[in-house]
Amino acid sequence: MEQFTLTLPSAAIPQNVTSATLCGVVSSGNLEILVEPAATSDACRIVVNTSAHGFRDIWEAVLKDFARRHSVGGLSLSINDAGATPAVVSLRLDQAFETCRGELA
Amino acid sequence: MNGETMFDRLFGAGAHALTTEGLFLCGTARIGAQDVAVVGTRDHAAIDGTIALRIAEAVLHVVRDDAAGGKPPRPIVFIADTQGQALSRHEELLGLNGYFAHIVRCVDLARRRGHRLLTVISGEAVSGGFLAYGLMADRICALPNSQVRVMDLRAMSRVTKISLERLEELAKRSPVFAPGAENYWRMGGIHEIWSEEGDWSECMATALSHAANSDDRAAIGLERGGRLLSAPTAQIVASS
Amino acid sequence: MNAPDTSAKRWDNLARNRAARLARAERLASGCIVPSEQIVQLLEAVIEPGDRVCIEGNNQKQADFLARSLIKTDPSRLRDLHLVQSVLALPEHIDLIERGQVSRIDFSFSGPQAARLARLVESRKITIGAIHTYLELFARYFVDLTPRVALIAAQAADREGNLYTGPNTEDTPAIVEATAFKGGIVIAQVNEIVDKLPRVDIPADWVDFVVRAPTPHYIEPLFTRDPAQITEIQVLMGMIAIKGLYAEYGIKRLNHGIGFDTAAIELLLPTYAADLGLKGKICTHWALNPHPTLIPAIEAGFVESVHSFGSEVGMERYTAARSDIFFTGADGSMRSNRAFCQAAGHYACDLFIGSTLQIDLQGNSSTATKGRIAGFGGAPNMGADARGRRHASPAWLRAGREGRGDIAMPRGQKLVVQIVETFREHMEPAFVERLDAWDLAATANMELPPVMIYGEDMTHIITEEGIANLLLCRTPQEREQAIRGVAGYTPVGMARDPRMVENLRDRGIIRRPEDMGIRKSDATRDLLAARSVKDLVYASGGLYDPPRQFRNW
Amino acid sequence: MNGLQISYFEASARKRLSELVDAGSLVEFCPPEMRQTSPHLAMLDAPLAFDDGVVTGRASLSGHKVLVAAQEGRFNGGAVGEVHGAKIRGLLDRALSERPTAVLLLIDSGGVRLHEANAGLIAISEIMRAVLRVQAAGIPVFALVGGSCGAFGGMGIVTRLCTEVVMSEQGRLGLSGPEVIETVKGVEEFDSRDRALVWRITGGKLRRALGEATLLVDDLIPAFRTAAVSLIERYRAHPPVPADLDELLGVQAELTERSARFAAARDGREIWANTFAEASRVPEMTVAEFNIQLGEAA
Repeated sequence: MEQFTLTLPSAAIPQNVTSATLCGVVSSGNLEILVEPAATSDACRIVVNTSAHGFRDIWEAVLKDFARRHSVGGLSLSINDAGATPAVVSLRLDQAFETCRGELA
Repeated sequence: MNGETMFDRLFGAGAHALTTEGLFLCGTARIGAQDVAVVGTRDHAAIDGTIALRIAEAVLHVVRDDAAGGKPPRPIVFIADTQGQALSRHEELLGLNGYFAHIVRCVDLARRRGHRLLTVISGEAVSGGFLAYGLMADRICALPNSQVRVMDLRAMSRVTKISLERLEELAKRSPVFAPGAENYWRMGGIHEIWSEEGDWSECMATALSHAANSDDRAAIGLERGGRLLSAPTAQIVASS
Repeated sequence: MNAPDTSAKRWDNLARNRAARLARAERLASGCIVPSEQIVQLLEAVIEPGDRVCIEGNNQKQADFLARSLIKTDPSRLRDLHLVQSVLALPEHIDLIERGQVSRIDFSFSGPQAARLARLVESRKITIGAIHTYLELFARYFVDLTPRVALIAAQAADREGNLYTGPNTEDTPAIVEATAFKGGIVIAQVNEIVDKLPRVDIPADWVDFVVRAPTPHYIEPLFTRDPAQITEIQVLMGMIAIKGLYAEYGIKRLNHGIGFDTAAIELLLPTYAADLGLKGKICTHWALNPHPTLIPAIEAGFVESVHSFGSEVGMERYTAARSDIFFTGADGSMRSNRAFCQAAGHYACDLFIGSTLQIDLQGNSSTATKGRIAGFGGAPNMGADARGRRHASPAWLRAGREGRGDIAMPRGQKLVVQIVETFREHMEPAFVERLDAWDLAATANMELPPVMIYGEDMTHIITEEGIANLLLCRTPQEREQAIRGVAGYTPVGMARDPRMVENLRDRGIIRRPEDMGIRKSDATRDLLAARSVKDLVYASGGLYDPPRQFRNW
Repeated sequence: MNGLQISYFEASARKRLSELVDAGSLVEFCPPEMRQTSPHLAMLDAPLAFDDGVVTGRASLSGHKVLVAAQEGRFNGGAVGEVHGAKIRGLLDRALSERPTAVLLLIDSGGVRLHEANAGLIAISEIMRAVLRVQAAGIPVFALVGGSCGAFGGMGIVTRLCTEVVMSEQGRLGLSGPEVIETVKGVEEFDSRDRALVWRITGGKLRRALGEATLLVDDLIPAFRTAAVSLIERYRAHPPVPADLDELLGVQAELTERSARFAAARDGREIWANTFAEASRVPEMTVAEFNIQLGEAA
């Protein structure tokens, strides 16, 4: 497994997130994302644990785009990945974000 | 060791009257002054529907006979020697898992009726065959050199795509996946491993006196350091 | 005026040669029927060295018994053959080359034998004339590649030699027409010989010999896609195709390539597209094999007409019971025809959509990979603008306006769309700076790199990132950035100019799902009208009978 | 959106649970944010799941308090490891003190997790004993089987220990997986790639015909919910009592009879032929039609 942590600047999520949500399943070509509240409101902290080695640059690009696309400051994301393609990762990130907002709405 | 010699050592010469029927065996024996019933399999039996029904029936008959005779419930000693469940399309079709579940219910009935339950692993104890009755007892003991496992490392290496060398290396540190009665002992799945030199009938008597009808295996696994997360995790879910 | 000198030049050499061949074969047949154990002698009797031979077969039915028999012939007698046929897909086709009986091949597709073929070409055991499209090869049957002997496959024959080819008629009419009317010999393998055929697909006087094959001819269920294997990403891309393209242009007449991406679109029609109010407005007329995944759309009343290249295993009863939709004979069974359907796909459809392995920065796309000479079958005909087209439709006209601007001579354009996830399995990027086809062309001594769809024909690319509309690009630079702009996190995509891509997005050349009002989180498999092959059977009212390998019940 | 209803087979464990119980009522025990993951998978450098592949919690179902566990079949085949097994066992222990109306086990598992096989085997035997304890306390335990991994290995035994078993026709129940049998005994014994055969040996319609599954439902989460609610209502009026001698002697006789009657059977068709006039049509029947015909035969 390869592990790394990124802290990405992002606008603060408008709502107050208090509970955790989990999205996705760890299976071949798939991943799970645990979204939790974090202390820093102007950044999103993301821990990635992936079975696919050597794709850190792609992960960083995908996650940076995500942090730019949505206001996710104040969230902490923990990812368990079993070799998902960037398309699946992006889709799951958006789903995790929408689920997390949906639970608040 | 042939069966006769083993039973002589377990119960004392002349203190057992066992009959075998293929790979199934049952009968009565004495542990000290105590009459016990004996049920089990031999020669690494693959447990199929037929053997499963014989085991279940034997347990039911002990329960029935003791109740009918107004006698105190006798302990039941399970002799476990199984390579696992029979692998066959026919057995699967008929629902071998259901036959095993039936044994488990019968064993549970015996427990609820006050029969103390003791397992002696005498050869191999593997997977489903072991689950069906051996692992259901109150006290589980292994004779020296008995084999206990789910899958050997070679097969595990094929399935998990982890190299055999690495598995062998890791098995030195962790009891959780490699075959061995010792590993099961550390995790609380086996209460005692007897020594070759020991007096097995004495061991039997002691084990029987320790047979309690609560399931304390997770706590033992924690105490012995082989299963550190089971008891705490169950506790979190049970009482958080 | 002198009388013509008939002795100097004869004009019936083909006919006399044909008669000589038939005479040699006479003792082997009773009427036109040849016993299967005589077939090798028959082939040796009627085929001559240097002949152009066509062994019928496609990606569906195969004249497999005749192919197996051909490799039992004496290589010293049957040699120097020129194979002119749609596919080299059976091992026997390649065996024949390895036995030294073939000197030249002209074909369209080699699929499963692509690697073996590449090795033979590299070791110079064989010369490839060209790798054609199906339609192109059929056309050359009538110009300079007419078969001398055609070995074809039919479902049944009667005792006179009339043939029933039924739902899997496929290439047979084109092959027989060319061969029979140019002095050639036609030999048919059939699954059964009957007293009365359901209908006559090929008349007896176009057929010379009929042999009953010991086993029925093989048919590959190539167009069956198990809905269980469609991914969420394919659902998302299907939604993009329907809302961003089909609805936008009002695509009514179309062809779908094979694959899970297009299967997803088919299964979204009765659900997602219906919810968008598109029933009757899109996807009414098809040039398409009877895809099982089209069943729910047909049942929902989306589809008015389907003409097919071939059939599909297990769809026989369904197509027969839906004769309003499929082309069926008076006997009730479907008839396919690859040549006509290819023409229909080329000239009468407004859109082709399919998948590929690689797309370059000019929009050229190819499924060719190193070490494999595969060809593309019919895709290049579908995936090319029909420059001869003269009839208008709103979709065609709009594409033409987008591509040419308003100032040019009014003319339409076909929509040619590639739909790909940016990374394939094992993280292989679908977008590349340079196609593998170039290397293949170099190692295999090919005059042309094997390109499936040329960039100049490609109008749109759909990926999970959105749609790139190449019609609206005005410079090569814009085109390149539009492609990079939907290439995701592949190296090609990461090398995009972000400002230019944003500019293209502002101009609607690149459209993201959110620009089209598509919520990515709606892209779930629950949107599919069938999630399993069994769902398809239920949707068909029990008429669809899937082949064994697709059954899990 | 006008798609199909939500498939139980395809849904994740969390999705199944959230759609099965009353909306918003699920309270999870040992939730993912506790990160009670498997150190043994980590040791073997295999991917982890924050919930170790099983969701455990309390919820209400049609207003009744239930304890629930749902295995995630897509994570390591729903296989039972130390933590995974301990969560299910802990839930059953909790039932003894919390006394819910029922415990629901959404089983989707190939059995023991090979990466921690010894721990898994012991854990399953602990779950077996715990299921029996809960039933002895008068609380029914219902197994729901309709996921991609079915219920195999030790979890196949656990399923048959439950008070009632609800299956979909896609659900599979057995002991040894077909791949294992094929590997050891050869393809002639069991061709694991013949999916129709595998289904006829292990699938929901066979298990229902044998009476092992007590209800057969469509592959839809609401269908499972309806079944679970009906069982809860039934058992609320008549709580389960532990099997007594006579009952088990009855089961003994029943299984003995089954073994004798089908002594040579190797295909589900032979079982169906016993009950259905048109056994060959059984695979094609809808669940409703199957249930009607089964009811008429009984």
